[in-house]
Amino acid sequence: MTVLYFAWVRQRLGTGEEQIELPPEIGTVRELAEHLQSRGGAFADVFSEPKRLRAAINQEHAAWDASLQTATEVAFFPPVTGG
Amino acid sequence: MTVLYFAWVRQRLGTGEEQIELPPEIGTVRELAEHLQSRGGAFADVFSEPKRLRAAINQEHAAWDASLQTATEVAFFPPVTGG
Amino acid sequence: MKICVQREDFDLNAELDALKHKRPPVGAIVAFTGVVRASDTVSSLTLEHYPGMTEREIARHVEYANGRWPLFGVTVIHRIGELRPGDNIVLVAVAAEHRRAAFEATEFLMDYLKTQVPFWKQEAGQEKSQWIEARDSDEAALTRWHQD
Amino acid sequence: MKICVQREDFDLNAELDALKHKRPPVGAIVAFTGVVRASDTVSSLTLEHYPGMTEREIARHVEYANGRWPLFGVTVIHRIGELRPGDNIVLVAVAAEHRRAAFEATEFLMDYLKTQVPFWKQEAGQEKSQWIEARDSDEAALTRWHQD
Repeated sequence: MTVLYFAWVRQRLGTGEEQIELPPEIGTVRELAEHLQSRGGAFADVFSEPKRLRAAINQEHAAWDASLQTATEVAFFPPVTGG
Repeated sequence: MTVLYFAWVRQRLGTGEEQIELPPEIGTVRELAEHLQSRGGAFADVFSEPKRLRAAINQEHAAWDASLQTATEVAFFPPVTGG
Repeated sequence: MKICVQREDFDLNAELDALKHKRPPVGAIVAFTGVVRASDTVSSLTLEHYPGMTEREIARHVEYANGRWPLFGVTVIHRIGELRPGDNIVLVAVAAEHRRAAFEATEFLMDYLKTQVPFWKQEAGQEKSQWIEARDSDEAALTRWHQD
Repeated sequence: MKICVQREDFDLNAELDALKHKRPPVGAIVAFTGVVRASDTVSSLTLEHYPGMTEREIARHVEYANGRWPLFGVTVIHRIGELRPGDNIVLVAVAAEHRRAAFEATEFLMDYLKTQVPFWKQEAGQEKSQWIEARDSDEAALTRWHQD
């Protein structure tokens, strides 16, 4: 599965994209975020405040408890500020 | 006093502007309209339906019973259709 | 405030550029453009106006809008004379810091331009001309701007 | 519908001309232009986006707007990369027969562009850069579009 990071999430993690082999016990966006947080370092920082983050599954906005069953691409980013 | 006519009012009267010596008994827009209507012909036609007309005094919208006391320019025209 | 009643067309890029450089710094510009609708039966549209009153009425509504919303610049250009299908008729452009004020003021100015400013449209078809009738829905649109 | 995410500036005259010639015949075009605000402390603004999702999200909202209002044409152009004070950021232009639908759909699209489409702005000052925070008022603006 591809995981993408944007804006300050990308900057603080030092990467915009990675490939992840999803452990079988991870079924939702929240569980993936907790998994990433458990890596420590910048990941622990960024994912310690899920309220400041938004997520998308396959390029569509996704809630924190959305299922990853059909996910091939997941993204984490701050609330958007375009327009 | 200058009296101006616009759009179909001007077209049907065959004139866009005239100078009128106001008879002393005419004090309001309505009385002026009735005075013009009394001329007969196209004037009788146009001023027989005051609901289809609007008026201005000194280049400001005026109600039918507005006073002509300070009027130097009065205009009659249909409801506006610009924009 | 820039108010023009003119025969010539307008250049949207130039008008927006002029509004952009107002102080305080502009973040949002809303521009309404009215266009002569193409039609099988109408070959041209002629706009008549009441010189003097037209400009005064527009200025009055722009001043009111400036008092009601925090606007940084307003441009109103209304064309007169004979226009063809597809031609521009009117531009109302409003610059502000944020979009909401610019949207509301532009809509307000269009609603008053349609119902209060002395312009009249005459359509010419292949055989005859007719004056366009005022629309009740334009008059009704004003009620949303009435304040308590 | 025309949707572009691009580094280049846009030409308002050309975009409006393209919208004008849609069928059925257009009578009203509303164009919103967002501009980088001039400021003493900000020297540039950099726009990042999520390629692919951005275009999909915009298309989704334009399709919704097309279903809700009788629109004849919609153009959305959003710039990315580094922009300077006074530069255009975004154009949303909507063509319709009458003005009300065009105003509402333009405002609707801007409200969703601000809160749903994955763009992020970073301001660069003389010493440091910072990511712009989302505004609660933008989120709150969405409630007016919710239907029963």
